[in-house]
Amino acid sequence: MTDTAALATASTAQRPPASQDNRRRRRVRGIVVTGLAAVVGVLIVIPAAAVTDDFLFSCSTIFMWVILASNFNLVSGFTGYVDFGHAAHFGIGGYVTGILMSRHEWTFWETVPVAMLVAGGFALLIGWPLLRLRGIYFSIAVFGAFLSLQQLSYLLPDLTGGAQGLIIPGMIDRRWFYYVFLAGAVLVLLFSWWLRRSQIGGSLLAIRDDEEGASGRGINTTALKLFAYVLAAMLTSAVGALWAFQATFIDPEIMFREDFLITLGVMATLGGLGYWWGPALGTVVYLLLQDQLWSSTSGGGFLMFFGAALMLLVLFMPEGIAGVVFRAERTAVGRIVLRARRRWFHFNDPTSRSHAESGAQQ
Amino acid sequence: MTLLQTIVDGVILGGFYALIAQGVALTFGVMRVVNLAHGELMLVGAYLAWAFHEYLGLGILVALPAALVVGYVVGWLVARLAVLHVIERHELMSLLLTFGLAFLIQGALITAFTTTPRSTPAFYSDVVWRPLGITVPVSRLVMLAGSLVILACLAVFLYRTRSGRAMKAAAQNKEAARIVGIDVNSMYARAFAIGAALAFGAGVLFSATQAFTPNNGVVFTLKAFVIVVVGGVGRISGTVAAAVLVGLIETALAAYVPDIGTGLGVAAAFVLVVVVLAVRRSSTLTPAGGHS
Amino acid sequence: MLTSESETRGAQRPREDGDILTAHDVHAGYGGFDILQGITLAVPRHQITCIVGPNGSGKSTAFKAIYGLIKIRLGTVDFEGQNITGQRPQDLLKLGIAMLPQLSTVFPGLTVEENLALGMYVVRDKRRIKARIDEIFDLFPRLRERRRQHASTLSGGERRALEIGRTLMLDPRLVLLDEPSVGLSPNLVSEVFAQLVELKEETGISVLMVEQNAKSALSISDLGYVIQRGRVSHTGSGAELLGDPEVRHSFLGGMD
Amino acid sequence: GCTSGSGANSGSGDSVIKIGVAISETGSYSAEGESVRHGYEYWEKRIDAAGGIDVDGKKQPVELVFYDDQSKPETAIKLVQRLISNDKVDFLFGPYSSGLTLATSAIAKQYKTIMFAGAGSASAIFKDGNEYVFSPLSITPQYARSALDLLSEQGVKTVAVLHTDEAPMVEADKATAAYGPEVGIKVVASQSLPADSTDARGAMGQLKAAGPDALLIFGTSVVGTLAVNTQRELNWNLPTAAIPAAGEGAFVKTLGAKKAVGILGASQWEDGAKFEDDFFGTAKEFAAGFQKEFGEGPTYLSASAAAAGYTLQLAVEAADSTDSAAVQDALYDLDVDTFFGHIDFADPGDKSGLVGANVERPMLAIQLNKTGRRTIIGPADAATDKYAPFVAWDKR
Amino acid sequence: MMGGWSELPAPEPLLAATGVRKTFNSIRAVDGIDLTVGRGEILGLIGPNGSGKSTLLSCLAGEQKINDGRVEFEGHDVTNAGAMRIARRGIARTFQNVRVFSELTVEENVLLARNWATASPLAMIRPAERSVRSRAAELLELTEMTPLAKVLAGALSGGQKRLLEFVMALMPGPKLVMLDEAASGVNPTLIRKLREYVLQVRERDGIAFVIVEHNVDFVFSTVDRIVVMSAGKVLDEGDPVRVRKNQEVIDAYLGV
Ligand SMILES: Nc1ncnc2c1ncn2[C@@H]1O[C@H](COP(=O)(O)OP(=O)(O)OP(=O)(O)O)[C@@H](O)[C@H]1O
Ligand SMILES: Nc1ncnc2c1ncn2[C@@H]1O[C@H](COP(=O)(O)OP(=O)(O)OP(=O)(O)O)[C@@H](O)[C@H]1O
Ligand SMILES: CC(C)C[C@H](N)C(=O)O
Ligand SMILES: [Mg+2]
Ligand SMILES: [Mg+2]
Repeated sequence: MTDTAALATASTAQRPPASQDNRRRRRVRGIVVTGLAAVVGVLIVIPAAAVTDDFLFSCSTIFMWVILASNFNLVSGFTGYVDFGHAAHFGIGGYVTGILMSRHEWTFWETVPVAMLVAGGFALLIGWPLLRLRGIYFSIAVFGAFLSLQQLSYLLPDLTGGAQGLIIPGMIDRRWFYYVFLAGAVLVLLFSWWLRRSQIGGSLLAIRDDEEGASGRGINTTALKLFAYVLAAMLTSAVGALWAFQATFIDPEIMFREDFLITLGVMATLGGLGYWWGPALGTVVYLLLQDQLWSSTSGGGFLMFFGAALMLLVLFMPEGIAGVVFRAERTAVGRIVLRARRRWFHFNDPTSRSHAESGAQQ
Repeated sequence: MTLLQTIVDGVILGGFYALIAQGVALTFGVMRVVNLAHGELMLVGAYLAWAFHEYLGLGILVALPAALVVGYVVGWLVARLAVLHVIERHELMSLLLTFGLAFLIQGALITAFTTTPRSTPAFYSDVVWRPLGITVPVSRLVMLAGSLVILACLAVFLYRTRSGRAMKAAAQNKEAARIVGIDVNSMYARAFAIGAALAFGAGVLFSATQAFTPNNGVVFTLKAFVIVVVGGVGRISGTVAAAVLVGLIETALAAYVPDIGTGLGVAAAFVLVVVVLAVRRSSTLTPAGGHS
Repeated sequence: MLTSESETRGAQRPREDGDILTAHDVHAGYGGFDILQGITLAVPRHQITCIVGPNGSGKSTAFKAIYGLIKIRLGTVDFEGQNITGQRPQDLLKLGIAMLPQLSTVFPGLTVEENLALGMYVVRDKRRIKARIDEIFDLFPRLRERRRQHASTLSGGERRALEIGRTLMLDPRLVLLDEPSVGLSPNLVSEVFAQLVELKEETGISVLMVEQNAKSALSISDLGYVIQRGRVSHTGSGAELLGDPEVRHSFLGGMD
Repeated sequence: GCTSGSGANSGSGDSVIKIGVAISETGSYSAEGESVRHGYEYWEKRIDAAGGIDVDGKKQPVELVFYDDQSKPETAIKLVQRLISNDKVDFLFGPYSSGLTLATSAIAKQYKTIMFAGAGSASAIFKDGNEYVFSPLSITPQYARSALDLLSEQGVKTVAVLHTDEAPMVEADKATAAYGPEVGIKVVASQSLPADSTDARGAMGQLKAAGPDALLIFGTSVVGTLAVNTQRELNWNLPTAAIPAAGEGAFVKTLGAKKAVGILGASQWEDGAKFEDDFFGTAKEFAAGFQKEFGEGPTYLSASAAAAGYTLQLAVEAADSTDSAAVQDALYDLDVDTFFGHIDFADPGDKSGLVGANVERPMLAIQLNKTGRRTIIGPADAATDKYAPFVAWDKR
Repeated sequence: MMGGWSELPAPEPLLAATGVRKTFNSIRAVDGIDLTVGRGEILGLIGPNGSGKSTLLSCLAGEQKINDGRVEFEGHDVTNAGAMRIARRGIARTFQNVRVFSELTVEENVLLARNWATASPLAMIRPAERSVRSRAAELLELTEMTPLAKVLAGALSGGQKRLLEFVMALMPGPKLVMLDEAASGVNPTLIRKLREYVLQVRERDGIAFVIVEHNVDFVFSTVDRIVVMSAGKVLDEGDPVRVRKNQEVIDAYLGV
């Protein structure tokens, strides 16, 4: 009983009690949810105003990356299997749609389920053996799968058009794309949020932490990670299909992008890793900043600037905008409380990893 | 093309790949950082050699030791100023950091040297040795010899010196290393610095064999990864064996597969990775070296 | 001092010349959060000092703070009258302080022998290392049998023995042992404790340890502390603490 | 956006002709991108000096709006969209590379905006009925033609082809196989290389084993030098064409004149060519003016970019309007000699099906001489020098 | 003796392992062990360090494949059935080297240890049910960890991690719980409480336990029957009182 007392008092003395913290979390969540609802509301009516196609196109691009980032998070954020080859599914989606539309005169919507099935099948096929690998080994193996597909798209010109690419019968109703991408983004965000709360989400996180431990506790890790992997692949391929339709031209370079992963990584980090809405926020800011950068630098300067900015971001803003925003709006004292709160109560504070290692890994 | 020629070509290529991959393996093995800027660091070495020749008239044999030293210093600074600060964080952070570094270097190289292809002429550049009916360009032979010498020095350092053992220990368990008085950060900085020095060295040797532009880095980073995965990070001999294997596969495909052989190289190497990984049990592949 | 004095019930041990290590009003913790709320304690030279306390009260944190593994926000630590606050392990080892952490920290992919040799990393003398390893093997014969085996394949107790051996390699003047008995079989526990007493008497080593195996530990200790909620709550000789009904009841499982 | 061009003009409101350009300032095409950009800028300079384009008796100045596409198709698409919707440009100038041109012209087509592709020559660009792209360049199948014509004159019966996997080079390879038989040449082996290859020994070995009379290398200078170096290492002596590498300055610079001598090539344009018009003057004069402006001579890319501007100028003047449809018609009707050679875009009825391409335009056959200079050796009417036989590697 | 378990072990054993053998290269970690555990039985498993206790548990729990022998659980052959399948059949365990999900909170850890066998597939797509939550809360309360519910498991102290493991093993309401040194590093006062709980759930729910432990007082006062292992073989087996007096056991393990 003294232990009880000691622990209980120790924790009340040292940290905000759980209930109080819960209340604060709920409040933060409330603000975020209301904010997002408002944002979505505004986004729905925006196209009614006189905006240019370029604006709509930029927005669609943002929505697209929001979807992609959240999808990526589904595998890599939750299970810890960092999928360097995620771009493969984007490419598959684009090519299935591209081939069916340009060579077989299918309509766009007819191609989407096919694209998703093909990508899902492919994911199942390579996921089965490859998900047995861990860490960087998995990452590199799937990157290999990606490169092989990319290579294949060059080597099968009769199917894919090879380096010359395919021109897809397109349309330019940017408003249509805007709404489709927006709907996708909203759905995917809701899905992420809900997933985190569900037991699937928890189990996936456990896989990230200690997979053998998780299966020793009766969690069907094989089925779960495969599920997450295939699902993410299918969603991403649908996005790829939509993007191809929007771009109306595809080639191996456009559809199989090597910098895909890094772009996602930058976006997620910028927004704040571990917050389900982090990638979304990061995406918006990243794309806006990038636009700015393009118009203000030139030549090798852009690369240097971009590289340096990336390094500074990682070094000085590792918790992303979410972290900074939370800190900046409070007083000095509040800042300490907040930092502590994050430290102690946030499930996914990346900074606590190192302390945790000794227990789980040996 | 004769089989002998193919094998010789593959081995030479593999020896060179081993040098590149060893840098990646060391950084990854010791500090768990995948250095995405490795290929770019290599290019810096290549441009350094080029600049030595172009502006100072100094040959490769002078440039090589100089580049190793400069590479070490550069690597050490990068580690101290940046990499070490993210090492305790999410692994994505170190990836992004080195990726940023890759961009930074590439941009700087473009600004300094433009994208015009360059190559460093060496006194042996144009010499071709023709034993047994095969052709062996001396520049490649020098590259192989340089690789082997550098790798041998590294092996002596890692396996025979106290620092080398400490580095291995720090790689295995940094908490434990700290407890027994190993300055873990300094070991990490050293590992990164050696990795960078190896990259610079590889760049110098490479620069005499063919033309390069600031955009060439990523190919080498990729190849290095493949080799690291196949060969593991534990020992140099593993890396060398994997590198030679990859070199041979690439050469053989290029030499015998009609039309598209060369293009299959990277993809085929990856298929090799997948096969190797699938055959090896996953238990031997847990990321933290040695943790069971 | 301010806080700890009012909180501490047992007599505050006056700082004697005989103390090899003293911690004064140490505040430290993780992520800007103080777990230790002003720990003040002294480790007498050539004696065994034992810390007990509930789980999570800050015992290991205190060790980490003393050994320079976490930052001390406030307060000082002195060793032999010299301020060692915030010094890094490698410096402390050179001064003759070694530590055994609570959770397993072997080098998994190195052999038992290599693990032990690293215990003397700060010393460069190869011959001394060899001789010392032999001495450790005498202490834990089981390790000799397993000398070429990777540490990752040892049983829990064998690992603990290896770690204890590694900590003793340097022949330190002061050892900090965080729950040395965890995982050791009862006969080994007695042996290790007996060894500590012997070492203390023969080589004059000073020991500061944390133990949950409090009964045995306190009975060989010259001095004991109880840490509770990041503060020292009781101090006394080992026997005194064992005899204190409140301490017995609250922290020692109210022994029969 | 980063707007270049003289600020004075942009003030004149409606009457300015706005032209958008998304071009590679960074990424793998940055060097070529700069060449192309300079070409466009030089034309703008000259037009400014002339007071603008004459539309319906009124001189209208032009304004170029530049963005950096980072050599990435995704970015290029986005920027072209921006140029069309936000900057409301009247016309587009194309980026460097066929790949980027393909990607961006698909957008331009949907908005019915004419793109003057100054640096995209793959015939794929003009296929599939995109009636809004026009390029003064010879299309890539011509790469093969000029070399094959030349080689067949030298009695070559068989060739081997090494090409990169980029769109124009793949096309050139196909064209070689298609056109070769017409001049009695058979392709006995063909090898594809990734554009970022660092090793060509295997591919070259296979080609050598096929024992051809001549070697064709389709790729830019990095792969071009790699291939020629390998060829020398293999001590493989035969007439060799490196296209378009031999036409690029970097090629000789990297290889050195000694190794490059005798290498054949096909060039879109040389400053020594016997072309001329009223606006830029002769090719020589164009080069001199350009040199004065930028401190270095024009590449064929600069010339073609400037030529693209020039066709725009001619078409607008002919149409007396900047309206897309009118200019389009004027472009179909256009049939002129310029400092860049003859320009005549295929119209929708053309049998080639490559609407907007300068289909008939041949390439110049070139060869590198002892000093590392390019000499024009074909076609006969443009030649200024004679073909020199290949010098064996050990005889140099 | 202390158990007071009212019935004799049921005729059909819950777990029956026969001739289990596990070798690592030349090391015979488990060398032909026969082991039965009855329903609701509390079995102690002791032995010197490296005698194969943990290895045996891993084999039974499906974490390691055995070279030889057969394992039956409730009459089903579960030899080498895999950790997940065995866990779902109702065997739970703790690990000697604590193995919690360090990046999840304590509460999340406990919820993940729920009984997955009885959860409908649809349950996966929802947050955990109320009944599961309340069981988790109960167990946390028992181990005095309620205030730590929202703390990251990686930030727990050594002893707290062990407690968390204990809670996670009990969480699914398994039929057999195997504790690998669950009490080491836990404060003696708390150990007493855990012991009472073990006895209580055995009484109430008929849960059987295999307790591997070096804490002699704890193990002898809790178990119904004891098995002593040495060098991968059974050294002695039977009534705790008798075993404790066996001179062989004293020499090999208990010491004086
Ligand atoms: N992976 C392995 N490779 C080689 N030997 C191993 C491996 N795992 C365990 N061993 C050996 O098997 C023996 C039994 O180990 P085990 O962990 O089962 O012992 P234990 O009885 O649990 O001991 P302790 O009480 O110390 O925990 C030990 O001697 C150990 O060295
Ligand atoms: N790495 C860490 N990060 C954050 N908090 C930690 C960390 N390690 C320990 N803590 C917290 O600090 C407090 C004290 O921990 P400490 O390890 O010092 O306890 P202890 O007294 O050694 O307990 P035990 O007897 O269980 O080992 C605990 O509440 C724990 O949750
Ligand atoms: C003529 C050049 C512009 C050819 C260029 N390489 C292309 O992609 O089309
Ligand atoms: Mg502790
Ligand atoms: Mg054990």
